[in-house]
Amino acid sequence: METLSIDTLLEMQRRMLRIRAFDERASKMVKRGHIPGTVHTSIGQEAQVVGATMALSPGDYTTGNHRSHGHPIGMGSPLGPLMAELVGKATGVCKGKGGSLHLADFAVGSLGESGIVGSSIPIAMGAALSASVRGTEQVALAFFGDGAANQGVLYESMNLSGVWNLPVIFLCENNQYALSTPAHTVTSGVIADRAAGFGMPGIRVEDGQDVLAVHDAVSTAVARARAGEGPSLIEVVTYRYNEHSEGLRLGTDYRPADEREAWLKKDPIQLFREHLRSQGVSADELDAMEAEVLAEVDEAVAFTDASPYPDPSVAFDDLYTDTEYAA
Amino acid sequence: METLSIDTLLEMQRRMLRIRAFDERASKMVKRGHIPGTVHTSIGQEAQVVGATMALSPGDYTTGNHRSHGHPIGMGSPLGPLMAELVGKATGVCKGKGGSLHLADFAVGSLGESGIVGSSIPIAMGAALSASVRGTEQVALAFFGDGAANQGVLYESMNLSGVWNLPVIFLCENNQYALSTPAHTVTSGVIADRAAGFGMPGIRVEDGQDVLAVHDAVSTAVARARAGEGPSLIEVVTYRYNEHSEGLRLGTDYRPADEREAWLKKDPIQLFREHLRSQGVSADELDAMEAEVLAEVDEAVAFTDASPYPDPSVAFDDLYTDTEYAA
Amino acid sequence: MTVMSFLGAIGAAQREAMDADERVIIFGEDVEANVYGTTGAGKTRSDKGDFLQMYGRNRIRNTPISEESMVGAAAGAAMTGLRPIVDLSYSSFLYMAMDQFVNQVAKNRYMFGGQASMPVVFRSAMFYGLNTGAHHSDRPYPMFMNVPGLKIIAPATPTDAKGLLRSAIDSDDPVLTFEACLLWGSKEDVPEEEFWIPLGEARTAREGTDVTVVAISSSVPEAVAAAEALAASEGVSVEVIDPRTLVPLDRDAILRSVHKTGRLVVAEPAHRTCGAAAEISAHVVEEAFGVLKAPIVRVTAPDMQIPFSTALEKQMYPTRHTIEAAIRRVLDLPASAEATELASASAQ
Amino acid sequence: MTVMSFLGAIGAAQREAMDADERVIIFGEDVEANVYGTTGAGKTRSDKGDFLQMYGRNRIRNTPISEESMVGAAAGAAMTGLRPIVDLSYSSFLYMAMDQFVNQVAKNRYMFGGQASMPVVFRSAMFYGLNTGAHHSDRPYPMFMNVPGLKIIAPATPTDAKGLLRSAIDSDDPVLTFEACLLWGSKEDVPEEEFWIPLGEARTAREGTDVTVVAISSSVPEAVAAAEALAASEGVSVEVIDPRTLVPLDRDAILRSVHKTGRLVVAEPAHRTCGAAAEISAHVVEEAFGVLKAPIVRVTAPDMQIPFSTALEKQMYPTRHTIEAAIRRVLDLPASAEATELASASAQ
Ligand SMILES: Cc1ncc(C[n+]2csc(CCOP(=O)(O)OP(=O)(O)O)c2C)c(N)n1
Ligand SMILES: Cc1ncc(C[n+]2csc(CCOP(=O)(O)OP(=O)(O)O)c2C)c(N)n1
Ligand SMILES: [Mg+2]
Ligand SMILES: [Mg+2]
Repeated sequence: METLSIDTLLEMQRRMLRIRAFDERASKMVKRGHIPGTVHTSIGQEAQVVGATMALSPGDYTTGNHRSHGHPIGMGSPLGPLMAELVGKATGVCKGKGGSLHLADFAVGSLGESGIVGSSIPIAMGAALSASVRGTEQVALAFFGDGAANQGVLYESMNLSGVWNLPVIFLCENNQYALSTPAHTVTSGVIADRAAGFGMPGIRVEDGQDVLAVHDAVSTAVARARAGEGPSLIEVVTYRYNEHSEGLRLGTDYRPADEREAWLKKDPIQLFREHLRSQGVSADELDAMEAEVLAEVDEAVAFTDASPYPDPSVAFDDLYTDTEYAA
Repeated sequence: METLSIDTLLEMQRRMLRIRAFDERASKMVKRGHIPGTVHTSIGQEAQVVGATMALSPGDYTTGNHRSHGHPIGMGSPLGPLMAELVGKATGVCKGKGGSLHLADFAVGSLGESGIVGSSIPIAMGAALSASVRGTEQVALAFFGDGAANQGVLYESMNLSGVWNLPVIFLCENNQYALSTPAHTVTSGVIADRAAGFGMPGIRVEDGQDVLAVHDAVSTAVARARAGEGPSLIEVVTYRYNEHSEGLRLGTDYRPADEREAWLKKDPIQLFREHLRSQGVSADELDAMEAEVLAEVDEAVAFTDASPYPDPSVAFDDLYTDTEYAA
Repeated sequence: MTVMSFLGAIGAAQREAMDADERVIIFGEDVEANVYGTTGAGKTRSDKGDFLQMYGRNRIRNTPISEESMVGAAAGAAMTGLRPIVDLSYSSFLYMAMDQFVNQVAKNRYMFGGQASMPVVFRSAMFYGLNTGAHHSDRPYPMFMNVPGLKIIAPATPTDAKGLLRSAIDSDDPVLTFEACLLWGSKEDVPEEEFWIPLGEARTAREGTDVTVVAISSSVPEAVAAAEALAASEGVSVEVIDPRTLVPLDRDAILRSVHKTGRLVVAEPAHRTCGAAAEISAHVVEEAFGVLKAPIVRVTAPDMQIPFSTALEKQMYPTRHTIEAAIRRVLDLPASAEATELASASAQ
Repeated sequence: MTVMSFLGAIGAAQREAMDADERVIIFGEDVEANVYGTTGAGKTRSDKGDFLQMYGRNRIRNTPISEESMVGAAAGAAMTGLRPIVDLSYSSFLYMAMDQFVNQVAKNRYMFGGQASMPVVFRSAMFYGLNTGAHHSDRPYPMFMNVPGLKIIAPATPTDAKGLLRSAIDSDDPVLTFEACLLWGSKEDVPEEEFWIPLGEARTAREGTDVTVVAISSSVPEAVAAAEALAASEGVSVEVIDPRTLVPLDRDAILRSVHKTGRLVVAEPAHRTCGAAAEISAHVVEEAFGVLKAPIVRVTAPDMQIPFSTALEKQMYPTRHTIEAAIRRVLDLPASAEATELASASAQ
């Protein structure tokens, strides 16, 4: 395991806190009707997101899924335009056209979240193809869930990227459920074990709540990819605290009553706080960081509130690069 | 390895001969314009087809692909309506509507060949689901090529049939090429090895020219399936002698010059003839069988020639069960 | 009769069909937990899990997220003795299985010369108008209408939802259902007993003599509202026809109405180009040109993807105001100031 | 100028684009061996393998048979600096990748508020009329026309094939090409130098004043033949418009022609319901009702799958005879005995 600077460790904690605080606020805003539609939070899964995104470098690419806020935040996207997007404001990162399910911030390498389960996996592979053809050292990483791991396009993409030896990492966020469906009831075999048949390493990070464990596994895959050794599959075992999506009111009866309690005890942010304390970071400094992050989220909301809704005509831009819409 | 009766062994040889003779005739008929379009022959792959189909029992199901004549012949479908179908006659097994790419003979459990690579794989799984829900002992087998093994739907189907524990066998006919493309250049990993990650046995039959080796592997999978132990993946290594499809005139430059010669030495029909001889079957008996099969093909052609073309109005039947076509 | 919601009606049809024929099975993502509210006891989502308890895991099956193999499995099962209902949840997910729909489900019976029949139903809901953004908001039924061999229903009322779905399940041909989520909550008296509405018969949602509006799915209540408004304000008599089944389409009913009125507006929530409205318009101009007194006007979603923001999305679908504006156009009535304003506020 | 086949013209456009811009790459099944004849030196299949030799394996890539991930890979590559051309060989295989086409290729730029552009071309050939049966004979462009965000070309001549494909490759938006295999062998003089035909501009294949025929893809030569026959036999002047680009469609050119002639026939090889002909008819009746002197008649493939047998298949697509019959109908000319017979022999 590579030794990381204390600054890097602190930045990990900061990004995890950002995801947590952003999603807790977003959850409230959905319930109050401030955000239309629904959102899927990454609360509980911060270590998995940040461990992965911080193993990447500037210029690298990610694609994600419906559990979508953590990925761009992990890549360093500023919170204001993300929050404004969730509310549908003109200043949103996608001008209000995308919403929670379709965040993207190309400035930080976030090539887009996908509401269609599994659908963004080959997009990341395409970015890796581009890097490979252009001869750069860029790497691409596709985030997807345990549910998405049963979409055929994943295996096509694993095969094709294996054949073309592309610098891509397939990162399965196994939070053990797809909506109401326990992963083990719809998964034959073990996801990470599927890599072998496609000629690539398959790593299962059992402690996906440990940001360093995730970071380590992903860093190894990134190093491989950059060295021209091709793709990897990484399965990270984690847990979502909230219901599938905020306000769905499906409840979580499909999960054993005490399961969540057990996972709360392994909270990634709490665990890493303890680790940082053990590395000599003071409680005050960590408290201050938490306060700063909360302030950032407040600012993002203030930015959002101060922003106008898009003009209706904006709905008719951006379909093509060069053609005006004509009914 | 189960001991097979001499009658069974003879029937294996007979079916291999049928496929060979039928396809050799069909190839000629394409080149002479007697069969419109093109056909994909199974010449060279007879052991793989017959070893598999003869491991099945009446009531079992198969689906196949564009290399399509061997599968129904292996299942025992009579040659006349198959040949008539290739020519587009009214007496064709599909009334002339299907053609070479879409043979099907439900009477022998052949649920249809598919011109779309990979597309019939889940159909076989569905037949297995049906058997499972209805509580019968039927088994389904999907034939597909090494090329099709890179279609995502295969892995979806492997997973789903694993989860539902369905009596289905995924049989990959690895003839080492998909059209002009060598399998090893577009396949990452080993096809049979992909089974493990999906929680099922994956068997690679290295000597796919040995009908008994194929029969043995498939019989084991069939027994498992019938015993309620779920699906299997079997990869059979084999070789097609002819070009990808008759009359394509792509040639076969993409294959090393001596490769075919080497495979011709392992001809499945010749090898099995020797085996039968060693089991005490006389050369006369085997010669007679060959003559009988050739006569069967002659009869099939005579049947075809004597059959009328379908009335043009037939094109407008059979789309729905209960609705007349209305322009 | 009992008051039933649209969603409850779907559940009721499924339950009755499961009771009547043990070859009927349901599979889909999250059907065991009744996440989408149609595998419960038939009225509300609170009867969660009922189907699983009533019919067991052999007939009610959760699937992995593998639409392509689900659709293929249903096709294979339908060809071999079952009558599956596949719950595909959102219509936007049908694309994952497009090959299976077009190349297997629609073609097999035909290609195999009638050896196969394909008694299978694929249900999905169109979730547009609910701020879910471009991925979840599709209304893709027109592309399936271009595929011979599929039947398609798009009911607009709870009664039609129940009666058409039951006919779909009992049909020996593959049927796709497109259920507008905006209609899920709508309620009306629905017969409690089993009943069947034949595929291919349009419903006259409102009789009239001056102009025909053919409206599809969630555009039906909008068209009726426009008709009422125009009756009140202008004394105009608008006939509203709801085809209910898109394939086979009740072309005769549409032509009969146009023969009576001489004028036609077609309203639907799909994208404009090559939509159902285009088909209906083209058919009518070819078959009833002589009786047409005015252009046929389409009211559709524009050829644009669906934006997320409420500020942007609400203008994307036909409303009573845009339909009213179209009716005024074909009747040569002055544009109502109010309707024009509301139309331009609510649609482009 | 040099005589070039349709297929050769495609190869030439690809070669020129590859020479002009190193971001252009080609991948697809069997492109290295030039199986489909468009990755050779530009004239015949005999120049097999040339592209691979000229551009190397970094830019000319064989793929596994994995259409869905190929299309997704192209989309991801296009968003990050390449300009891929994906050879999907047959149009019937596009369904495998439908989710990627609709949900990623068509939507990404829009959903992401213009952050992405998507310069990518997806080529495929429509192999109908060649006795390949239902799986390989599809002409599915209408379903893609219903998806906002895609551009679509369907050239009918070698010149258009070269010039439109070049514009497609140079476009910053995703373009699908539908190339009718029946036209592959057609030849004409084509400029040897680089040239671009703008997307969205129709071509007048033949000028005329009495009736407009809008014809698509392989229906264009059939329409021209029908026009010549009618000019000879009846002295009728038929204008034939070939839109060439289906999205964006040159609606103005069509309307201009109908304003001149007052009569319209639309011919295309796709299935009838919700086809391009429906769109064109619906648009014209809405925008030019006042000038229409006769019903708009569609000549299309019926809503039927494609049978294999020559005896069955030959009647499935528009021919000069069925187009002639339609023109006679809108002109109120008596059906020609010969044309009627040939039409009923060659189409239903
Ligand atoms: C193709 C497709 N099928 C189904 C859905 C509906 N859906 C949305 S999220 C979800 C569960 C996804 O599970 P997983 O991939 O494990 O991600 P998680 O929500 O657990 O993060 C489902 C079924 C969808 N959006 N797309
Ligand atoms: C979805 C799809 N993609 C591409 C093709 C074109 N095609 C027909 S056969 C073939 C090669 C198939 O190879 P394989 O599966 O190994 O079968 P084989 O021909 O070797 O028996 C290809 C690419 C097709 N029919 N369907
Ligand atoms: Mg999950
Ligand atoms: Mg092969």
